[in-house]
Amino acid sequence: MFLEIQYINKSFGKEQIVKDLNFSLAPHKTLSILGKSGCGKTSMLKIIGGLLKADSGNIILDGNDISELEAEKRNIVYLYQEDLLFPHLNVFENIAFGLRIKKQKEAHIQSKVKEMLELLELEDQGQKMPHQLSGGQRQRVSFGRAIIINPALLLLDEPFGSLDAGTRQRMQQLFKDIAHKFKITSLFVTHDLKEAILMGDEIAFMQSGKLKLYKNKEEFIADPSTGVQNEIGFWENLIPKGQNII
Amino acid sequence: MFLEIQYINKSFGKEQIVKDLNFSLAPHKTLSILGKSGCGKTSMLKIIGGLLKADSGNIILDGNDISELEAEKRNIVYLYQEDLLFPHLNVFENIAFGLRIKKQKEAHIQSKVKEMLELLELEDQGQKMPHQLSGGQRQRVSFGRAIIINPALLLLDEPFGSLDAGTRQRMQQLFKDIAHKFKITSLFVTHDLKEAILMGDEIAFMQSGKLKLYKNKEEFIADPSTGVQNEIGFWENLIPKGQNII
Amino acid sequence: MKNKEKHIGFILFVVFAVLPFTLAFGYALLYSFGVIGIVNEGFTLKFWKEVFTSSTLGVSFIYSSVIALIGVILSVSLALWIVLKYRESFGNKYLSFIIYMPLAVPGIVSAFFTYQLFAQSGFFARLSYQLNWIETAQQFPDLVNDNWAIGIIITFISLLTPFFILLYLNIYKDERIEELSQLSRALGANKKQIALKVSLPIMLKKSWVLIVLYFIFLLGAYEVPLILGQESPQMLSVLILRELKQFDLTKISEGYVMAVLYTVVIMSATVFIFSRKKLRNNAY
Amino acid sequence: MRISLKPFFLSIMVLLILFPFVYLLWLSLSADWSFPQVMPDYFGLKNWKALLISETGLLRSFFQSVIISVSVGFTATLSGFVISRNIAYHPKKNTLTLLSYFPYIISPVVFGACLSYFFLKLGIFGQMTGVIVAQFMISFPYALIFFNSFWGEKTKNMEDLVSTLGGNRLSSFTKVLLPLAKGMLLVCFFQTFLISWFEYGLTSVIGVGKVQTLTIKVFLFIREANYFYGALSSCLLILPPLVLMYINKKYVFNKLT
Amino acid sequence: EELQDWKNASWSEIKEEASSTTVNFMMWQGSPIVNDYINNYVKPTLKKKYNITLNISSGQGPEIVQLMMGEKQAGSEKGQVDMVWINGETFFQLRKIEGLWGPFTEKLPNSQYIDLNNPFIGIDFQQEINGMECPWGINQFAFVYDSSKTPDPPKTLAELETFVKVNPGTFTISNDFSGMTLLKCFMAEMSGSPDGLDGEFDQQKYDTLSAQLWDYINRNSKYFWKEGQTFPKEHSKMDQMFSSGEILLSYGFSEGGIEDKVLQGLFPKSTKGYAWENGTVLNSNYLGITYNATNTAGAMQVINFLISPEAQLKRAEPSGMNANPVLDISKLPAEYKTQFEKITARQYGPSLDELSENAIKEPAPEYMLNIYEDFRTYVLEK
Ligand SMILES: Nc1ncnc2c1ncn2[C@@H]1O[C@H](COP(=O)(O)OP(=O)(O)OP(=O)(O)O)[C@@H](O)[C@H]1O
Ligand SMILES: Nc1ncnc2c1ncn2[C@@H]1O[C@H](COP(=O)(O)OP(=O)(O)OP(=O)(O)O)[C@@H](O)[C@H]1O
Ligand SMILES: NCCCCNCCCN
Ligand SMILES: [Mg+2]
Ligand SMILES: [Mg+2]
Repeated sequence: MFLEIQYINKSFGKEQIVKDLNFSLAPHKTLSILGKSGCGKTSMLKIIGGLLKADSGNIILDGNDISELEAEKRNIVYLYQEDLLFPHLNVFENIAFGLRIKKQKEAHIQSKVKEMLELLELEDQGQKMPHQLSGGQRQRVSFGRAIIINPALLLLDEPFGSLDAGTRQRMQQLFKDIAHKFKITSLFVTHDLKEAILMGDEIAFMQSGKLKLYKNKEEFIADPSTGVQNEIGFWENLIPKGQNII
Repeated sequence: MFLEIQYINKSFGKEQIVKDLNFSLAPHKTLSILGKSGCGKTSMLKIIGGLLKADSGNIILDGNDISELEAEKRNIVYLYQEDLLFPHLNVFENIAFGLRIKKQKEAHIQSKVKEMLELLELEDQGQKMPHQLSGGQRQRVSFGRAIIINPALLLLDEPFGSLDAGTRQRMQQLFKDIAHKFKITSLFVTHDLKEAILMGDEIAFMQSGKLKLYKNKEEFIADPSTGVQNEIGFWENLIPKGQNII
Repeated sequence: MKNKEKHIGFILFVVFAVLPFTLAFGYALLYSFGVIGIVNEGFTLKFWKEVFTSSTLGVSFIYSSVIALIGVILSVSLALWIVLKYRESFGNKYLSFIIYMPLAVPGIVSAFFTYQLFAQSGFFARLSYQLNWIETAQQFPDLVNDNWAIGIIITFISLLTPFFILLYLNIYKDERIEELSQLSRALGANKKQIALKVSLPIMLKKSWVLIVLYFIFLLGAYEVPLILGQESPQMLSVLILRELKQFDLTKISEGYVMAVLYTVVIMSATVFIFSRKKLRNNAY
Repeated sequence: MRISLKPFFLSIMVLLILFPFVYLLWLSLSADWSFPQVMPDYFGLKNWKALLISETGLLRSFFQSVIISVSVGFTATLSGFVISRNIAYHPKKNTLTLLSYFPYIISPVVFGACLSYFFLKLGIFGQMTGVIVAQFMISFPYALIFFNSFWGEKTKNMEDLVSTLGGNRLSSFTKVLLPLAKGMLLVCFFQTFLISWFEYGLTSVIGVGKVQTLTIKVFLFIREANYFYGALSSCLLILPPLVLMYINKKYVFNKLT
Repeated sequence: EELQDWKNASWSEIKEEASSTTVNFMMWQGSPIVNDYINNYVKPTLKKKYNITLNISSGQGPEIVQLMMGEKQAGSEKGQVDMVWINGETFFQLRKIEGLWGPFTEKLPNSQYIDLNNPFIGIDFQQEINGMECPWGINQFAFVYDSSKTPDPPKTLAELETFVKVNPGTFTISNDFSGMTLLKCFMAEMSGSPDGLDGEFDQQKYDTLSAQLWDYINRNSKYFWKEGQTFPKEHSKMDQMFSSGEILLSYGFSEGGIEDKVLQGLFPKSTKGYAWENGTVLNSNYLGITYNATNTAGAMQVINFLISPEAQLKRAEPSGMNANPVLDISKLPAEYKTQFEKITARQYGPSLDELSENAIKEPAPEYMLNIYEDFRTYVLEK
């Protein structure tokens, strides 16, 4: 498999935050991860991204053991819950950041960033500063900045948590398109049932540090503990009697 | 009707924020109000609460025209989007605030606040300071503080906007119980379709300053512009073929 | 690699922030026991006994504390009053710069200015003379180098009030007191109740650490009491320096006893503040 | 209708604030001004000319003060910024912060008196270097405490972000952290500059009267009862902070307190 | 070079070594005219004549002693200052800690013009100077009053007692060497004669007399300035108060320092100076070289210049410092003799000659040190 996580454990003091984490993911796939607040999702992503040291366990990416590698050498980008744009750089420079770090040629940077801006439908926004953008636009810049450096793996931590319903829907679509186009492999953490179902090729559920992967979506939907059944019940009940919508 | 809003208009500069607001609400009922960000929901609530002056129009509460009354004399409580607790007072004193302002007897205050704490399932939290509480707990204190003074009308501005799904669900239930027990009349602003349906006896939709009231829930559900149909479609599709859940 | 860098930072911290203080304290301690010092003859408790049997240090401590306390309380009250009453006016472009101007005036100049205005031959005394309120300079009330430290307190107030005004303007904004006031109105509170039960307590609670810190600063103030104080009693820093720089070389160690005691007191005060609240961004 | 006292009160306040500035300037332009006159006999540029031509050394003091304060402000701000990061992320953060409060709150003049032996030992007593080092010792803790709040969750996340985007520690400092902290750096510089610029007691102890900064001059003039020169040097002392404040207006006003 | 034995060097060697160097001079900077003399005459002239840069740092008495002590303790070979302006108790203390370098006075060519046998010059607070400090100035302590306001100023302790009762709030004692010298004069008067305090320090005598002194001060202090609740720290403040009429009776060294202040317009033209009936202190002040001076040769050159007829003449100008030369005019070359004689007599202040019959010698330094300490204990902190 492309990504293999083997027996990762992590404790803060006495509290074990991540327990025997074990899973693998095929390339170009997205794994949705659901779970209550505080169950350890962020900690897990940070360990994989190299921002937090695990107590034990291995991370194999594309056949290489990267467990001991520093974050900047892993080629994994971690995207925060809030869109963390560099406030002192404009949109263009925010997206170009990773390329500049890698000291790429100016002409190359110009063309790649412009392409990315187009893809994100931000052609005219290149010169704006982050605070002049709407939430959705900020989130798109944040995506572009991550994807432009072609990371092997993308870690998304509730990327749409702070967006309103409409924007959120559009962003979900955009992400699916981009993920497909760039053949991105990613872990997608979310609180939202619907989003998890929509975004993931596979779905997992985390509970007090333990991650449970479902074989397929059907198994996930059928599991009453996920809350999908409740949700279906609620909406079905709204259908006026005797009326059939589908 | 208990609350009657007549021809209220409000502009900021040239922009008209609230347009010809006209509706009424029976006592002990909750009106859910949906609407996009920036459409004028908060402004409307603040006008009713006396925190913002309308350009024209009348507000009749329980038969009295309160349009010219000051906020502190209207007996209407406006609850902010974020839970705004007094940072220098503990939970008990936050809830007791309105009673102390009214200079009620100490014994009376003690018993009423204790009762309220119990109702909010915060019996043991009375001595904690606001920053020591979780989001849900803070929201509950904020409710208790408003309800304890027996307001004629409660204005709720996205009260659960910042809570996670589980907490949100529990808070919705709690609010329904309390509203019933205290016979509360309220306007309930939310972004969330499901919440609007759950909480409201009636439902309204606001769009660029104009408020549209639905005759009943059925009409609301049937209106394709509300998005309810979409939602129903999504969840119905998840039901594995040939399986009947209900 | 990463660790090395971490250690260098830590070592620099120790060298620049911890070491000087430790050395100074250690030196004063050894000197106070007569262990070092050119005219000293080895370990002795006599300097400590001497300081404890004389009332000079105690009197100075009380005197300094009272002055610092009055200075801080008056400054804070004035600032609170101005902010609560005239808050909106500070939005004005000119006023918002003018209000910062006093921060450009150092204590030594402020003290000098107070002296120029309030001395018995100062500006106000001259005005009073011209207005025939007084006939001789001696008739002008004693306001500098005086018994009640009025000059010192006036200067402290002029130094601290602008600072506290700015602080409270910011707290007002950060703590969203405007919104809390609105909420209080909705809960039935009138203006006075809002001020007394909401705005004031929140501002005081948010600023008490700073108030205590400023009290400690005033306790150790030097230039202002040096210029405006009297010869006895003197404020702590002035007293300690006088003892350290005195003619009688055999008594210099008593100055170090006082320095040690003063340092221990303010260290304890800091530890106390820390135990009550995590100090974060309180460097002002 | 009640009459509003507000405009009246505000005018008084503005006058109260501006009065010292005007009065000191006026005093610096005066001479021969004995009691009980309200106006001086001489009013003109005499004192200011003396500043430029005489050997009082005022101009020299001015430039010496500028060099000292800029050095102190600059080194304290930069080192404070970098080192406060180590403190903020240190497991014993609270203890370390407490330790940095001690040199910050102690009376500088007492601190200096107890330290002078070591300055003598190092051979920097009575030297400009010594004064810079001494003033650094009280402004550096200030800078540490000042930047404490910069290194929060959000900044940590920024740093993490830079490293997942492939940047090392150096690039995270130069490309993100320093630009991010620009406003705070300016304010911290302003404040540490002022600590140094206003410092009297410590400077007089460590400088043994040899390093005559402007504050030392002001005090000398006050002591010899030469109030006109006192006012003149006070003006010189107030001017640079005012200018700095005006230039930094945007940042200072938002972040100072 | 640094280890050069300057005590045995010839003056031309010293002169050569001193050229193009910097000399650090620590002095009391409490008087505008002294500062003006140093800043606007001495500094530029030294620069021009010898290419010596003179750096002034501010400090006197205890500050100098503390600095030298500190340097001794730290084993500092290279001192912060090369020369100091001292007398009396400071000389005594510096000798005690061996902080002075010397003897050197007689090495200075210009010392030939000084009469070191004059007890007011060769003896500093009852101590033989022995070449360890070089006389620079001589002056008498005098009382100052405005003859238009106070036609009949007090001349004895008894008269002063009456005076303060009639004019309450117009007299005070500065807590510095001027005030302490005043107290020494008082104490001498209590001893019964101008030379009552002569000789080595006598603890018993001090105890008796000081008890009387503090009793005198304390029983009258309620009639002092600010009712004796507080006393000025600096003598310069008293000048300001005298000029504004806050106080009626002042005093000071340099025969009261009247001349220049009247000329400046600070004091009224009716200001006069006089000595007490029992006498006031006449003393000299001196220049010393520190034990660890980095520029001993330079310091000697500067001191030699400061006692040159030229510099002393400038120092004597009525429009300037108006100070008495420490030189014996009769020993000077003829041209200077006439120039010194040409200097017009003082218009306002008394001359040294007028006062000299009421001159008393400085008592031993311990009197000064004890009075300082006890004035604080028995008066300030009472
Ligand atoms: N640095 C730390 N030190 C100690 N405990 C920590 C630390 N970071 C996280 N924790 C704890 O670890 C647990 C898991 O935190 P984590 O942030 O991974 O949860 P999460 O699933 O991402 O929650 P959310 O959905 O709210 O973001 C929490 O109980 C948290 O308090
Ligand atoms: N004080 C004001 N001055 C000028 N414009 C204002 C002011 N308050 C609100 N507005 C504008 O009025 C419009 C409606 O604001 P309002 O806060 O009522 O929207 P909302 O429906 O509550 O939005 P949200 O769902 O984001 O809270 C917005 O365009 C807003 O920018
Ligand atoms: N105690 C040492 C003082 C030295 C200076 N004396 C000043 C005398 C003024 N002419
Ligand atoms: Mg998380
Ligand atoms: Mg709103």
